[in-house]
Amino acid sequence: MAGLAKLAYLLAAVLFILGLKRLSSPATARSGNWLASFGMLIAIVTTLAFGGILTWPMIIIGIVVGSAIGATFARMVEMTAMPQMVALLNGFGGGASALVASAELLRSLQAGAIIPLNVAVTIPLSVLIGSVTFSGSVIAFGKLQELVTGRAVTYPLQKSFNGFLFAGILAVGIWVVLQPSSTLALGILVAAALVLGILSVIPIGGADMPVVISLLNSYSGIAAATTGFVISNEGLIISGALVGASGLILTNIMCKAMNRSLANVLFGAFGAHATAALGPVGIEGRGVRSITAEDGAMMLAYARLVVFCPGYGLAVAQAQHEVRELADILEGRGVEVKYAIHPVAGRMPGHMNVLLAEADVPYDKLYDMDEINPEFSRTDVSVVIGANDVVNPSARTPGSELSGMPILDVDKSDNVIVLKRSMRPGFAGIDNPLFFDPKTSMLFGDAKSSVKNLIEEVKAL
Amino acid sequence: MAGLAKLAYLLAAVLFILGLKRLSSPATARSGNWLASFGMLIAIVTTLAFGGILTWPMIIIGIVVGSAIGATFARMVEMTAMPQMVALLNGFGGGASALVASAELLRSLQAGAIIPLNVAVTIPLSVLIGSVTFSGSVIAFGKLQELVTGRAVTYPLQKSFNGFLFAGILAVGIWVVLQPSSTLALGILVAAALVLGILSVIPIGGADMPVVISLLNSYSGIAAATTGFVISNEGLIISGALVGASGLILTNIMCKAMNRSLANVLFGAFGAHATAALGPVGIEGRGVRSITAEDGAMMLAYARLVVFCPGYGLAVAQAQHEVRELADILEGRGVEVKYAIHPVAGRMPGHMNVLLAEADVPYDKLYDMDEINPEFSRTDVSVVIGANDVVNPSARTPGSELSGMPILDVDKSDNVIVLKRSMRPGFAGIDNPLFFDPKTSMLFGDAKSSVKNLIEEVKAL
Amino acid sequence: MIEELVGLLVIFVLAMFVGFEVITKVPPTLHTPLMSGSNAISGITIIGALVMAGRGQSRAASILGLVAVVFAMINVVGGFLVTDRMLRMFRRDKKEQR
Amino acid sequence: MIEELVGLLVIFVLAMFVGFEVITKVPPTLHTPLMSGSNAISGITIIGALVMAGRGQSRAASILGLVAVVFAMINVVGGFLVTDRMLRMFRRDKKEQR
Ligand SMILES: NC(=O)c1ccc[n+]([C@@H]2O[C@H](COP(=O)([O-])OP(=O)(O)OC[C@H]3O[C@@H](n4cnc5c(N)ncnc54)[C@H](OP(=O)(O)O)[C@@H]3O)[C@@H](O)[C@H]2O)c1
Ligand SMILES: NC(=O)c1ccc[n+]([C@@H]2O[C@H](COP(=O)([O-])OP(=O)(O)OC[C@H]3O[C@@H](n4cnc5c(N)ncnc54)[C@H](OP(=O)(O)O)[C@@H]3O)[C@@H](O)[C@H]2O)c1
Repeated sequence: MAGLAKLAYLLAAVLFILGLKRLSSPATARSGNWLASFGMLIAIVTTLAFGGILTWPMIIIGIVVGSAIGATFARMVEMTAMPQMVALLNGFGGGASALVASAELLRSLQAGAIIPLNVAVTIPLSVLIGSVTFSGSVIAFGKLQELVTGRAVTYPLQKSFNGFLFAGILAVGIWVVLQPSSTLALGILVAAALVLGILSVIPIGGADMPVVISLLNSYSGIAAATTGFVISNEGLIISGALVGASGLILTNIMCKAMNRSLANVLFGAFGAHATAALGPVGIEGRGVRSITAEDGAMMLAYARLVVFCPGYGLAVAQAQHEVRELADILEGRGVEVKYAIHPVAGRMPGHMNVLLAEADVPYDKLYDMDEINPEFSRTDVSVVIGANDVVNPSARTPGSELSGMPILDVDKSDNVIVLKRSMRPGFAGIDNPLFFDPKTSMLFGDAKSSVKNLIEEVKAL
Repeated sequence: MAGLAKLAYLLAAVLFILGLKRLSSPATARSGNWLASFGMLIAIVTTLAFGGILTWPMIIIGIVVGSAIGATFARMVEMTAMPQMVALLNGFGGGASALVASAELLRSLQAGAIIPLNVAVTIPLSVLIGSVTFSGSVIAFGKLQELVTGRAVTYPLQKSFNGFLFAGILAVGIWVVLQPSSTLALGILVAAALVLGILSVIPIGGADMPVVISLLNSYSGIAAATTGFVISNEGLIISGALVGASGLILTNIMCKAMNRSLANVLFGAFGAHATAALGPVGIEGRGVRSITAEDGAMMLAYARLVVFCPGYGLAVAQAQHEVRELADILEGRGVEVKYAIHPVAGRMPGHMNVLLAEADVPYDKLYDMDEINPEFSRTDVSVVIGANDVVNPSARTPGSELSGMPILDVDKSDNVIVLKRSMRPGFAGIDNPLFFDPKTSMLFGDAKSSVKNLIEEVKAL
Repeated sequence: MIEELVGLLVIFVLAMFVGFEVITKVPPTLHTPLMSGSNAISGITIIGALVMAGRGQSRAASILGLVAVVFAMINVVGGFLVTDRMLRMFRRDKKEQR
Repeated sequence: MIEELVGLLVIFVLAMFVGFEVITKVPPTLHTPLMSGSNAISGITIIGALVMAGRGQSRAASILGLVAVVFAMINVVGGFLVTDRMLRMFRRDKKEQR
């Protein structure tokens, strides 16, 4: 029986692995997701069949309620709100891990069992990681949803306090290990871990949230794996490790693409002074060419190759459908249209890809930074749609906040049209010399309405 | 203690994995091999320290003798004899697995222990796989070293007999499972498995041996993993699985590149009629242009791009150093020289790469088939050095033995010089229309002396 | 006990390797679905939650277990469905499809 | 017992995945060293052989163990050394090296 259950969990884990393998191409990705969810079904059914379940009502209520909430979330969420959604789901996963570990401790105490040392060590670990993941994810959600201020909240002695808190948590953790029967210790541990989660995410700027979410995602995997050590379940360990690895890799990719260290993201309070940097700093005395939609349409309509470079502003304006329409019209006129996707354009990895996919843009028209950069020299018009940092040429010179970050070389193309609402800087809070380049024309206004105007004007030609 | 030993074995396995990962680039490969051997050292030291070793003389003798023999082999072997060498080493590995499993059975019997079912099942499995690997590898070695006939030996009712033998082995295996105390059963199992190994390799042509070796390599990994199940050792299981996977992948790559199924390789008796196919079949009435080294030198010296296409004949003639010298001289004259490496050129995967590396040809001058094929249209002279099947254009038309095998498109280049000794066919035993192409010039003779002559003549220009 | 722990550690380490190898092959295009999909997989704690909620040995443990089941199911169902919603949108250029 | 066997099977399956992922990344250039190198790794049976040869519980087992040690050591030492000999020869073009 137990052997059969173990085999079934192994099968589930294998399905997860095969599912993730299929995510290596958009053509097979969807079936991969189904494989993985089938693996999850097997794991659940196995547990229901062999897990020694006695009281069914609780279980059925839990499953029905949870599934209903999850399905509603999945159905209602806007594509532009994906980062928040992932944060929230992640928080629930972490919370569940912490709850399971706590319940296991209570159950063992009730049953009067002696808690072996390895379990006594892994329980507080699992509770700690799970609780931090929960509260951290909720704050990240709040920041992205703008329920909590997106600014990096800083206060004096912040790091010292967090360090102190962490030391205290370690102490309480050891207390739980030594005296597992104390529910007080467990309670303090949970409370302190929740506070730690909040306090570590609060000082991080809203725009850095994706890195945080990805890291928390990794934590929730590690939390699941730790729970696996608690209840000696290989399935949990394998799946947790997979998720842990996935989160770490994505975190690493984002940090590299921003040319910042993880420590800088977590403790650098990037974006604390965002407001201070706003405003037309350094603009005086330099010329900015502002054009109308009519001028822009003219440039686009008679170009041979046009490259669209979307950024976070595309998500804010939700202009993806209009952009696609503009591309169709241009293609109808014989203009070649490509999309240049910077690895950290937007606010989470692959953000632009998802938005453009929603607007039915075929994925083979999207080009990675390394593929498209050599093409800019033969590009007639680059259209920067709500992007800023990812096209900022000051990244090439040392001494800037962006120094060393690879960028899209739009300034190599013959003409650049920039669609944004103002001269305000982007996420990094620094000015963009591109806007003062003689090749550049600014088309001010919300991206959605600007693109709509361009469509009208191109049609009118 | 046991926990510590397990940790050490895990470390060893991790080092094996990291070592194999470093084999993904020639620049890091050597350090990878050292990492893996360091992992092996850790595994050995751990066993000596925690394995409950009591009698040291045996152990020391065994280690010293084995290491000395292994080191001598490694030092003496010619690069051209690598396939044999791998076969032989592989045989020893399989043999060791079979011996360990047998010893474990004898030891348990002596100690009067009751043998649990899982061990009773895995022991005969391990003995079977290990013994087949041993005798099969030895025959493969013999064929490649030409101690045994390289021809596919066939006799009436061969397959029926082997099938019968296999059924018998299964029966004896079950006997061992049911009555592990019978050393007679074990002895019969070993003997029958050895015979099976011999009889399954004998009917396979010498040129198919690399596929067989790779498959046997995979078996030896599986044998090690099975032994790991016998003695409950994770280190053995992981390493065995790694080797098993590696062998399967290589087998698969070779079969694909030859456009044959594994079943066809194992049971097809390819090469049984090799002698029958030899001779100038189909040559009559068609013109073959034979040239002298002087003519050839002329063509090469005044070319812009020359592509060398080595094959098995390069290994036979051991002409790699001369080829490299010719390339240097041509490059000195401003000719661009590239090497085209077909995936199954030679007699084992990567065979040509190793030979050319021995002659100090930098690996970034070697181009895979897919990289080089588009280049042939701008190639002035392709020099086919002891290759035949891999440049046979009849692979492109249906109905030939080679149909469907991807080839090097040398016939797209302006001129082709073919270096071989006669009009005899290559491994597949079929004629090559390339030799009758008006663009083609044949330079008959042993590849080493032909290339030497070319060097002389180019120098004399 | 320690031995069992090491056995589980072996599995953890190997799974980490598999994870790294498999995930590094996912192209940037699919990083958002990867995040939500792997997130759903981390909802595997559901199997622990079910046991806690269902064994009914302790009232407190059952209640914590119930909440855990709800949380984990939100994570699992929400994660897989939202990933599917995203992936459904990805398509190759129709003109270039055969 | 069955449970322990399944635990080992889990390890086997994961290691197979790791093997497939890692090995498919090895370029054709290095397939011959890969063959001899992975062959050397399969000499890991040496650890079983050492135990058989050294525990000295049964004369027959010890002798079989001794032969196994010799065989496995040939495989290990020969395999790693010959792989190293091959890999030592691989080099990038000196002109293009910095
Ligand atoms: N993708 C990731 O994974 C990730 C993760 C963490 C951090 N980041 C960071 O996020 C940044 C992404 O760069 P980015 O170039 O995409 O964005 P950005 O630098 O933040 O710039 C976005 C621009 O869009 C404009 N915008 C906002 N709403 C708009 C609207 N409705 N219509 C038109 N324009 C609008 C804004 O200018 P106006 O206000 O003038 O309109 C702003 O300058 C990078 O610095 C990156 O490091 C990314
Ligand atoms: N690489 C692998 O992993 C692998 C594995 C299994 C099977 N195979 C098979 O092996 C074949 C490899 O193709 P290939 O084109 O490399 O070899 P091939 O088709 O076997 O042809 C080799 C040619 O070299 C010539 N040759 C032999 N000794 C020579 C010498 N001393 N000097 C000059 N020429 C000499 C022979 O012609 P003469 O006798 O007229 O000189 C022969 O035609 C394929 O059919 C492949 O499927 C390869």
